[in-house]
Amino acid sequence: MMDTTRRKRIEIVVEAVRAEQVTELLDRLGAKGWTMLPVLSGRGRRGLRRSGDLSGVQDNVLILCIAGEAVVEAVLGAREELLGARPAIVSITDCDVLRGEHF
Amino acid sequence: MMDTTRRKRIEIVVEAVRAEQVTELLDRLGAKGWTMLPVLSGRGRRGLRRSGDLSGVQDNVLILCIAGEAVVEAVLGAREELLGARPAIVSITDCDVLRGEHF
Amino acid sequence: MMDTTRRKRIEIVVEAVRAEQVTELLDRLGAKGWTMLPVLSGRGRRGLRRSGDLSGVQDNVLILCIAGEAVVEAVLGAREELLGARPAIVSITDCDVLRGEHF
Amino acid sequence: MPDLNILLPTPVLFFALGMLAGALRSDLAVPDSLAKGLSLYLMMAIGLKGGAALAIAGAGGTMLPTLAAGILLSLLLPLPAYLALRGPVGLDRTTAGAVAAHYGSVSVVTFAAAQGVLSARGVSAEPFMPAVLAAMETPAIVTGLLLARGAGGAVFSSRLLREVFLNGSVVLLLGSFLIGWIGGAAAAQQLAPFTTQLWQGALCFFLLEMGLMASRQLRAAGRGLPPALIAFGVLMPLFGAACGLGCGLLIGLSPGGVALLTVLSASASYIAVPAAMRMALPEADAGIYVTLSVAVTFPFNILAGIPLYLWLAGA
Amino acid sequence: MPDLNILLPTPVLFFALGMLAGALRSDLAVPDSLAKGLSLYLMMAIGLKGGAALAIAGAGGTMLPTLAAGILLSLLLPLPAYLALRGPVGLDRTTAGAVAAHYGSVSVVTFAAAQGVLSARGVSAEPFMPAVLAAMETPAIVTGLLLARGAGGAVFSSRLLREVFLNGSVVLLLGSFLIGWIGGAAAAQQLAPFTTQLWQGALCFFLLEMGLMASRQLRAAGRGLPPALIAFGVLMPLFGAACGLGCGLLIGLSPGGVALLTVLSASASYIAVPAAMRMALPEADAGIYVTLSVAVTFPFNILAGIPLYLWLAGA
Amino acid sequence: MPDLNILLPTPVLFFALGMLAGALRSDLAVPDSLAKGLSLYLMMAIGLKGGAALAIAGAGGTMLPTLAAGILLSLLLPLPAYLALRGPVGLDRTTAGAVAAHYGSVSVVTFAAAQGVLSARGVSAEPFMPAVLAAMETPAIVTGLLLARGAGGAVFSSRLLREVFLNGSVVLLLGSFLIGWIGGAAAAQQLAPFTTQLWQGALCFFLLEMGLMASRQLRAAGRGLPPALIAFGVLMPLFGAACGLGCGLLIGLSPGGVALLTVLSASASYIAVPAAMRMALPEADAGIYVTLSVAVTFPFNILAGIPLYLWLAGA
Ligand SMILES: Nc1ncnc2c1ncn2[C@@H]1O[C@H](COP(=O)(O)O)[C@@H](O)[C@H]1O
Ligand SMILES: Nc1ncnc2c1ncn2[C@@H]1O[C@H](COP(=O)(O)O)[C@@H](O)[C@H]1O
Ligand SMILES: Nc1ncnc2c1ncn2[C@@H]1O[C@H](COP(=O)(O)O)[C@@H](O)[C@H]1O
Ligand code: NA
Ligand code: NA
Ligand code: NA
Repeated sequence: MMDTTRRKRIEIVVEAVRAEQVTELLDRLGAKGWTMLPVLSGRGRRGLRRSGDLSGVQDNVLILCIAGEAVVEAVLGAREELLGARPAIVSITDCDVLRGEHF
Repeated sequence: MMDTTRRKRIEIVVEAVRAEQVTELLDRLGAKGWTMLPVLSGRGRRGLRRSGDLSGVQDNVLILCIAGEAVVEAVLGAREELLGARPAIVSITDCDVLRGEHF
Repeated sequence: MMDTTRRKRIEIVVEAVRAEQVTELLDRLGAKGWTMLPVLSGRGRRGLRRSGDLSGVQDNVLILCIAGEAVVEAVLGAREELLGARPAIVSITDCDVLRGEHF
Repeated sequence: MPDLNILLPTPVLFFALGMLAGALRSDLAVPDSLAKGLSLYLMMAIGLKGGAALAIAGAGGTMLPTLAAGILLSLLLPLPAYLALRGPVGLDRTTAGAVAAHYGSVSVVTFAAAQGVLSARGVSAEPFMPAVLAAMETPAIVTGLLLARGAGGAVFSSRLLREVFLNGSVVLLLGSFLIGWIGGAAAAQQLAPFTTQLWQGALCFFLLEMGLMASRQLRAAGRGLPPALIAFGVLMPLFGAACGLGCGLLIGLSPGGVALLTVLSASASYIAVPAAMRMALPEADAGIYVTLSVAVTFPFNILAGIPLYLWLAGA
Repeated sequence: MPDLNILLPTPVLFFALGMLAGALRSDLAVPDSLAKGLSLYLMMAIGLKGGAALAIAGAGGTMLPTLAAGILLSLLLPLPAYLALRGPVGLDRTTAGAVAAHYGSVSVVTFAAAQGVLSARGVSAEPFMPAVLAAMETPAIVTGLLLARGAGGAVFSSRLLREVFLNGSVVLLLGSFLIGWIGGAAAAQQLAPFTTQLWQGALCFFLLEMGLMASRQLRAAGRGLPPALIAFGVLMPLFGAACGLGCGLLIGLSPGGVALLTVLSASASYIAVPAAMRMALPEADAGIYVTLSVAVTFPFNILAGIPLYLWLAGA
Repeated sequence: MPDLNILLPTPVLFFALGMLAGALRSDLAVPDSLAKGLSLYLMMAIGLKGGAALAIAGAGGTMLPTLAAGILLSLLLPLPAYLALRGPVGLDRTTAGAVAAHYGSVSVVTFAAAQGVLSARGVSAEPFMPAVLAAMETPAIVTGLLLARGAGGAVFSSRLLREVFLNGSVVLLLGSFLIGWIGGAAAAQQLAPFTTQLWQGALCFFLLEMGLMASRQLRAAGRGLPPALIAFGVLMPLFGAACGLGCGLLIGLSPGGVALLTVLSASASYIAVPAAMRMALPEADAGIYVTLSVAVTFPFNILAGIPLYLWLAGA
């Protein structure tokens, strides 16, 4: 495809209370940016999580970070800090981006 | 990539009123988890759908399910139950995940 | 995979105030549909953007459009209109869809 | 200017403002969650006030006949609606059944707006009318489904039965009515600032949003709304009103009560029935019933219908 | 029916309605943002009213002892809770510490519901009780963490300290209390329509949502809640209540004040403490403490506890 | 303590509480949809009260001159602002034009806070001031765009014209004003619990959120706000206030009216103008104008400006 650059999409579903820690980690590892989306509900090993209770402890968010190989390797390297024993999932997909110099 | 496992991302955009049926189907077909995201609006064959009317019948959601080949095949096999004649789209993408044993 | 068709996922993160312009562009370029998701916050070259201020100027949205090669090429061709000097990112991923004739 | 105020009640003017702002494509918008909250508030307040009034004043002999009439109207009004939609309008069977169900059922905000006008004019009505409102919400769904699907086969899944009988609007209306009745005069007085004093303002706010929503629906429908359908959306409420008026007069309700029964029969559901139809009749075209109910019949009733119905009822 | 109204206060009936609707799987739902807004409103109103009352009536000699008692109760009640959770209930150390913290801390809405009942009965209480409420929110977190982690090592990160001491509930309660105190009688009168007249209605609305939420939590927990845990969720509030009652009587509070201190000691946090525990003890099972607090102890206190505690306190 | 209450009005204290909580990074947060709803409420209530007051009291000879003065102030104040921003502050042309537009336009909440203080002091003002508020919202946008782009070329797309003239704030303010005027005394009385009694409480709630928002903006801006810009954000309101004060005295408004015109001229838009600028001048730096308006000028006006302007106006 013309004018596009190959990058990776990192998509992380994580508890809202830990979201800031994750974005700080991404910043620290050299990511040029990220986008955070709200999540309504989810199911995983820890059962059902439904967003919206008053304490906010059941809320999840989805964090999308498009980045180059180097950042992806750094994120994989920090998997312990990222995941620990916490509820969270991480997936990585190939993609092509416009304005590749920004990622 | 080190320590990652190849899996598939199934992403389904479906009416909110039918979302629970879809997640129950995924559970039944052996998916280990899913995540549901809110949708603001969408356009498809049935024209524009804008979330937020009082009855909720125009609301869509996006359901993300990361799973292995077996579940993906089962989901494709259940396409009639999943889609029927209803407004909905399904896309499947390759991805790499951390903690592959969880999917 | 049985019964699926190869298509492309175009995912655009863009300011909410410009979202309608983007969907109109997609409609004009022949996309058969799109889905718009809310964004909580994001970071990019212009620093942090947090949704929810009263004027709405900091709100972002994510627009997902699944389409065939022709539309993707048209979108890439319209990159100036799409991006200009504005805050926005565009990524394109391969995917397989059910009911391929709809995209 | 008390006369102008009665001709053009403030909440109705806010509805018109909303429709106008929407038509001109202003960016005025009420957050969805606020609109949902206001609609819950209206149901709570209607129920509480009605229940307390019933506890204070007693039912009188007209309560049971009126409830029965309401249920019958809800069950039967979908029949003529279905005939008109199949014949002159020419809808497919499923969509016709779905639309018909909306017109047997009722609209809480139309009821609320009529109550607002009555109370501004100092006209009282039977206290049990909110119970009639709740009773009329769901019977029409049964008729609509039978029309759409025929009597053979399993018409009602358990999921659907829940949707119908435990629909949020019905539960909240009936629950609040019962709570108001238990609380009686003492609770009514304690809750008056919430149920009575806030009422007009909340109604204004909500009707502003309904006006915006009606405009939005109209625009989204675009050219998709044929004239025959629009005619149905205006004539069917008039037909329903005539039936409701007749029943009210036969039963011997007060002018306020006749007016409210007329308004209920004329109104069309836009919360409970669309949700049930979406679940039970996925093949029916939701664009048609949502648009018709929210963007044609609701504005017609608010702007032209209520004054007419109240005048006919002598209220 | 004033007697029925006192036996079954309207807000409590709305809680029951919410639980019932949830149990029957009705689709009745209050938007999340509205529930959050109502909870902020309750804290503002509680704080403002208390502060103004303090400015008007003065503290009297019992304020400092009551504050001290509240802080001690919050610090110490987690100890017996922890022992019960480790022993008979058999939770792991971390989760036991996290759950214990909830029971030292307090629930704003339980306090609000009790205040509502008192004011409906015309019973007054010491004006500084909202300050006691705020003071009891966080000490329990310290004890819970020490129990879960032991005293060695860095128990408190700076992020956690912020979570604990600048928790939104605490800041809003104390801030409103101070603002109410500064404003005094003049501000109290200006704000009365907001803080006092709206109060009962907002409480009804919020308790409806709390009932729905409790049902939702119960269902999500499914079979995950062993009987021993449920027993703890009912017995621990009774134990807390006994301690609070004793302290209130020793200090010599008015019957209303004794009742409120009893209610505070019996109640368990569902906003401030879960948030802090999620941050500080990620290994603890959030499903357990959220469900226990929202779906067992809260309903027990609202439906059975408050009448009992008020009766014991002679209020 | 009536004196303390006048020196430190309750809503202002809630603003300070919000700023403080934000600065200390408390997790206190008001849901976005609630903040939007409160801002709609304030506009409805301001409009309704003003319109009804106009219907009751009549315009008097000063209405037209004041409207004209307001429009002129809105059109002209961006000029000195632009010169200062280009010269001493050193912004690029586009961003300078965008920022300048904010300072010709007005802030609804600053106006509301000033009204709250006036009414707490028992000082009345001309009833048409809400119409002046609405009239001043948008003319500044025209000037700002001309400054940023020059007169050549198509300055106004149709999308932009809609944004400017049908901006939600303007439509709601003017619409409510008109509706209040039509409704007159009767409607005013019916709506008083909503527009008047709730007013102070809603203002407190909203200013709490504005304080949190100001802190959030300040933090997001980080080191991005040079001292010259901060100085502009404090001095420009003083300059605007002087112009507004002069006009008000020349026209011969009452002290309350002079105060409000002064406040309007001193205030900067944070809803209508940012939205229009984002659309019309995408190259302008939104971070600068949003932060300056919400996090510098708004707090300055609320905490220091309003008392000063009211004192200058003798109100
Ligand atoms: N297979 C999956 N596909 C998509 N989302 C998942 C999956 N598994 C878990 N999640 C999401 O990740 C969150 C945490 O999962 P867990 O750590 O397994 O409890 C869940 O609440 C879901 O939102
Ligand atoms: N090509 C597409 N790309 C992304 N989303 C789509 C596309 N087509 C449809 N959708 C979404 O799927 C929903 C149902 O589509 P449809 O069944 O075509 O009416 C729409 O409301 C959109 O949200
Ligand atoms: N590398 C990235 N990954 C994911 N989202 C991004 C990335 N960079 C920017 N964004 C999003 O795109 C928006 C605009 O970015 P920018 O144009 O760089 O300011 C940001 O507010 C983010 O939401
Ligand atoms: Na009807
Ligand atoms: Na306790
Ligand atoms: Na100004």
